[in-house]
Amino acid sequence: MSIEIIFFGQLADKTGCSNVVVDNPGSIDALSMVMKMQYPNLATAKFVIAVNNKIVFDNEPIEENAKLAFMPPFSGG
Amino acid sequence: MSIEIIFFGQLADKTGCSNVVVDNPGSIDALSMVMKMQYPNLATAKFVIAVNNKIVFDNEPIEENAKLAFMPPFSGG
Amino acid sequence: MQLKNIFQEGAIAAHFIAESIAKHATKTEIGGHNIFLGQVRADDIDGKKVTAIEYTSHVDMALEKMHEIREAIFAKYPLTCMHVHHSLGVIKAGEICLFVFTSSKHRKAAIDACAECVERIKAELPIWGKEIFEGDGYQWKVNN
Amino acid sequence: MQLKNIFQEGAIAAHFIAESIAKHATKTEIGGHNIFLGQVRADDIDGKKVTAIEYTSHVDMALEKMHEIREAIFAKYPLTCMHVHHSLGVIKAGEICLFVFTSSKHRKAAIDACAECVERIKAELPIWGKEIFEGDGYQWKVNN
Repeated sequence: MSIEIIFFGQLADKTGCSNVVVDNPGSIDALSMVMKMQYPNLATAKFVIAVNNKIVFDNEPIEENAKLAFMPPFSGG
Repeated sequence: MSIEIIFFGQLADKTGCSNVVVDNPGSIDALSMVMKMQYPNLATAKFVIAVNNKIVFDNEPIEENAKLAFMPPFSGG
Repeated sequence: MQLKNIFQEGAIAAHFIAESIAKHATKTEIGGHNIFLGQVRADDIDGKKVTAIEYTSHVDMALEKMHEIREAIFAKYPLTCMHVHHSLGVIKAGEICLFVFTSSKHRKAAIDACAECVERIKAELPIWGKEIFEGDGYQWKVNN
Repeated sequence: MQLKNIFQEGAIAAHFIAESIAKHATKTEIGGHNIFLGQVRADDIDGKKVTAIEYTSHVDMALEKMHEIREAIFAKYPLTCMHVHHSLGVIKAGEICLFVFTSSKHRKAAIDACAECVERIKAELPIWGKEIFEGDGYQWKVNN
């Protein structure tokens, strides 16, 4: 199963793309590792990951069809 | 010397006039007493007195040409 | 000393507020504005409905006091500007009678200064509101 | 669930704010409105001047979060209403990019709810501002 990941704000600058499709690595920690290997600039970036519009705080498993978002610190307003 | 006193807000309802000219009784306490005698409804009213646009907190003497104002609690805004 | 006049006869119009906001577009050092608007409530008092408030003031004393409040607030907060407008005369329920507008580089100063200014206006300016009932009668407004 | 949209393309116009205010004239149970406006600052950063901020958002997530914030604020404060508008796209220095508008019977609820809402919007909504420099270049905005 492949999943789609969207990079927001300065993370898209760092990855050079706003979204990418990868094989589901099964968990948040595994995904984070895979992405940092694929995009070395992410290794030093601050970000949180949201699954289906909710920020994840733990190493959750990633379900099929999950909507993944990598988000840098917010700066609205 | 006579002085002029202006009654604001509900105090004008209580005195039945918005201003009055009286002989200067010499001090704030004396003026307050004279006014309460002249307008008995003032005796139970809450008010402060301003001399030349400043609220007085003590029994000051009243100077010639002083501008006296009797003011009920403020309710602007 | 020329004191800034805060009083206007009648209600404060929404387009007047819009014009005040628009004037600040050239002040590009501003990052946040805070606005407080007082609106006349159609309170129900023992079955009588308030249809309007008639405001009167000891005007020259109020302007002197407002000047003092302005100086104190500018001394306390890093504001870019502050504007205050208060109605006199009969203001109908639903109309705006008070407009306080503060601006600053960072939001906190504008927000805190506006709230403090509103409290001081209500507590310290010699202004009186007469709540006029539907049909007949009135009572004098009391600030809380 | 139909979520309220808070986003609009481009700056928030002063006349839009005026229309929002005017719409509340029929709500005669309101005694106080509080408005916060965020304005784009022409900051000087190491000699480079910010001419605009380009806002992007994770829109559907932001709307869900805003709904949650709205529910929490209505549960906490006795508000009559609350309106939030945030710009997306390029907003020039001096233009308004955020409009938060709260109303209540007594002023304190509107004032406190507005300040809290602004803080939560800045901290919790997935929105990003890209500060565009005069001539060339940009940097990503950081909220304080």
